[in-house]
Amino acid sequence: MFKATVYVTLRESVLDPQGNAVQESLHSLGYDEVGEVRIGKYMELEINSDDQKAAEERVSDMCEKLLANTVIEDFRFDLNKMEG
Amino acid sequence: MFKATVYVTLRESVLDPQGNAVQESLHSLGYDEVGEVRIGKYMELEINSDDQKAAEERVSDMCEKLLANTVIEDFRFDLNKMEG
Amino acid sequence: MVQHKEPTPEQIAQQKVYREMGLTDEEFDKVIEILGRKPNYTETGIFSVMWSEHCSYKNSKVVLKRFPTLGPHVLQGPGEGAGIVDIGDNQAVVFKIESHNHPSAIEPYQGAATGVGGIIRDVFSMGARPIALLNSLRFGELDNPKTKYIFENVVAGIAGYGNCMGIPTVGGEIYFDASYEGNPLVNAMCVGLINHDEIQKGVAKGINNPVIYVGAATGRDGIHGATFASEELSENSEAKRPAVQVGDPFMEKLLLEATLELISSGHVVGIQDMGAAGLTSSSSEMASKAGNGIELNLDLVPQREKGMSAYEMMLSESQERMLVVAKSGKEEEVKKIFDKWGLHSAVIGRVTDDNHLRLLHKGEVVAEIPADKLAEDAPVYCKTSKEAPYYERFSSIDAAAGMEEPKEYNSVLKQLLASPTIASKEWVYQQYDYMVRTNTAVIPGSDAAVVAIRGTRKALAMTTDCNGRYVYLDPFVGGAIAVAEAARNVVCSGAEPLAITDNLNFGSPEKPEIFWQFEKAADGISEACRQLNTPVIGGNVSLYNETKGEAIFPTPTIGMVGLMKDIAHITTQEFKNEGDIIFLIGE
Amino acid sequence: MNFAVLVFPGSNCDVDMYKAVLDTIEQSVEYVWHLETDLSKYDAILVPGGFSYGDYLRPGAVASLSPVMEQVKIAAEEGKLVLGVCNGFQILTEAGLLPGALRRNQRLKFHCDTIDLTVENNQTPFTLEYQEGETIRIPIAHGDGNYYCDQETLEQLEQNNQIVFRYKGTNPNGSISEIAGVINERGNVLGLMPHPERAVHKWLGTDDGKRMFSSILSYWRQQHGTA
Ligand SMILES: Nc1ncnc2c1ncn2[C@@H]1O[C@H](COP(=O)(O)OP(=O)(O)O)[C@@H](O)[C@H]1O
Repeated sequence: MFKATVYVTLRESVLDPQGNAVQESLHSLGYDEVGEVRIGKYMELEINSDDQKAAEERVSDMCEKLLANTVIEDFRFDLNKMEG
Repeated sequence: MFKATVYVTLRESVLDPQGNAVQESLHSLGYDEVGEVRIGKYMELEINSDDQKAAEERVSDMCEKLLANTVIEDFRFDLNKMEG
Repeated sequence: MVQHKEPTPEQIAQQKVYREMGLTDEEFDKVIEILGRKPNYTETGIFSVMWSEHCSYKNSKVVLKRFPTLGPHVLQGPGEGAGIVDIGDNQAVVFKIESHNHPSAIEPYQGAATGVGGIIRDVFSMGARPIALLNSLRFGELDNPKTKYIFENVVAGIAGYGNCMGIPTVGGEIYFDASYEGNPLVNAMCVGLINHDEIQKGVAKGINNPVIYVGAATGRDGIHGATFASEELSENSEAKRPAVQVGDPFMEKLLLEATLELISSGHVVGIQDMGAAGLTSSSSEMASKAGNGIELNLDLVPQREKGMSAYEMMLSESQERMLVVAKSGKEEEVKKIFDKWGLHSAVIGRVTDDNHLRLLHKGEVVAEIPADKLAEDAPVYCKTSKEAPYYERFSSIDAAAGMEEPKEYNSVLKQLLASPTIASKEWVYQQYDYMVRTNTAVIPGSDAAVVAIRGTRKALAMTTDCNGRYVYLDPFVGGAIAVAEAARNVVCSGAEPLAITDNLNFGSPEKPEIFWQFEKAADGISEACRQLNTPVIGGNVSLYNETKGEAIFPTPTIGMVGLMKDIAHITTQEFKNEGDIIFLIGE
Repeated sequence: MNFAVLVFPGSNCDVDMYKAVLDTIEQSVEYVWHLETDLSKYDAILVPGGFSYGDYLRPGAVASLSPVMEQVKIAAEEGKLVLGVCNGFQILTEAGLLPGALRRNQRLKFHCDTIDLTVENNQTPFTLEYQEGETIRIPIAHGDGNYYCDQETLEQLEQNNQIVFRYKGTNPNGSISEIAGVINERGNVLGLMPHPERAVHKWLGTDDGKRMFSSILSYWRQQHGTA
């Protein structure tokens, strides 16, 4: 059993309207030290598998196919063995 | 200059309809090994500050005030020095 | 960041760099003739976008000329952001339809969303308050998972943008057919209301008036992909790939409110949306229409990314931006309005008297082009037209031959009703906020939507229609049928048709049979419009809709608006009471 | 009676709320920009629907920190009436003026429809002209209307009769206990996802929302002895 932690972020040059709105709001609250804000997704998946190598490949596939929209997003992930 | 990486996740007791939907789609794509899926937010903030301790407190404040809704969400964050 | 080197004018000419940007050898020669010298990289890029089919209508102009565009109520025909028709009491209705087919094929959510955003800007840049949105969608068959993905995300994108803007999406149509597989159609229509004295135009009048950039900052979004393919690859290339445009409906909502506030302030001389080819088309068209020139200092353009070149800024298709020409001396007042709404605004140049579009960047003149030649002198082509062979073949087929009369009509009916094209579209329109602004008197699901005009007894009925299969089988008749269907929908709702906007979605005009479809369909539309007294007040052309060499069904979508004198005249399509008599009218 | 309709960047049902006040009870109503720091001249504050700040981060989150919301809190403490509809409800929960939170709809899609609601509590200033247990038809239009609160809070809400409206029939968004609208303990701050301001003319499909506005006016007149 593994836990996959997937990070999906907008590609660098892609506009992040949400990040901009949050940045401005933080400024208006007085957090002037805040520079660029980028907002992405964070996912945790339980993977029932014994084979780390194989699991990695499968998770990578899932990201390509569903979890990230590779036209505008990048992804990366970690895979960790779970106790239990 | 620091980079704050903020993770916001739904509290465990709160149902995650988005996570469920993703899990179902993954199953229908044949990824039967996927167990529970939880979806959260991942944010990167540039923090213009020299003082790690102070920056940490400020980011924690930002999370409490805006970045997470503690009625339904938990948060945690890392703060790393940036080059440049 | 590694700065990429632009080719010199000599290299552009010798290595035919312009071809990758879409200019032909003849077109490039014409550019040299206009300039009296070889164009530099930025200038070549500017000509290539302005002379693209999308901006210049070089392949379709000859056909569009045949449309009837005049009428006693027409206040603005084709040529501005949107057309305008008088509806009495000093009020007028503004509307236009536009396609975002190719962007939606690449990234369906954002493609559809930015399509909606673009057409809304076309309407409010005229000074009108947008009151309703419609759409017309085509997809492949739903049994393909990729098609399903595109379908779901296009719908979500339309909903996401329109709902956030607070403009009700009140109508539309959807067909599923294999011919659209890989090349979906996403046409969005916006309807607005305006008082006669508030009508704005995209003109740069008044020498020395300030040219003001408003809205979102410019990034490297949607810059013509072809030029990147040929660029020297560096480790930064990946990140610099032309980025898909991402819509920000929140920004656009602010831009809408700020723009309407600005217009009512009376400080504006001219205003135009930065749509396709952003700064390039807005500045050159505004200058050309006024017979003036424009000088822009690109250093002053609000920028989202670092190190942008003049070429990139001029070709960027970043969304939610507009170009305003204001009265000289009113710069501060204009800025105040945009500040209030939290939007960028920057004086980036002046109107000049020398008819040139002149661009300065980092202290140098980086482009100097006669504005009228750029905007008006695009080449015009009359492609070869040839009747499609299938047309003859089909006309000689006896359609009824060999068809068996079904024994049991119930199951046939059920089968028909279950087909996605005919089935209820509730799943789709429940995702649209069709009620916001509380004027929607007839919601989606009837013939035409009806939107009440507050403060009057009047209402507007609106619809989009086209049956591509009919147009394929007989382009002339099919084109006419599309107009007639729209008119029937408007009339059945209790309104009188006023005018139409059209979105001509076809395959490649380089193919004589496709051009024949295009021409004939336009003739059919024209004929129907003449008969019904509904002039064409604007529209859009989308060509090259093909996958693997196969064209879509020719799909000239008609958007029609009708006027209802009294909202009490509303009729909806459901059977009302038991015992009511049912008539069948027509042949 | 003086009504304020708050306007945040991205509000879009502000106009509808404004029109509804005029069309149903013909009282004085003004738009109030989110930077305003004085609400003293208003008797009731309406927080309209829309997409304040684009719904970015979480619906209502950014708006709940606007300067005007400080004033709304003060007004609420003074016992003035505060009504939040749709995004307005989200703003009020984010601001802590109402318990709970609104999550993405169960089916993850924006949902626009006209649905049945049960009036659970007609003893509030906002509902006194409805019958208890009455079914009314009111439009909904939201993507994040899935009400959540923890078990303890839910029990409190039940005990204090703070659940004012419930969805009848199918639950459109997955809200716990079919909750469509809740009121604060004191009974002067109401939030609901459905849009009463869209239900004020028969030609709009239903006018069942009218009585919310007339209830507010009746209540105010009772309080001020002008009835
Ligand atoms: N199929 C058409 N029928 C009528 N008018 C058209 C058609 N296609 C384009 N036009 C008109 O040509 C002008 C330029 O169109 P377009 O470049 O799409 O404008 P914009 O840049 O504002 O989107 C517009 O006024 C438009 O209404």
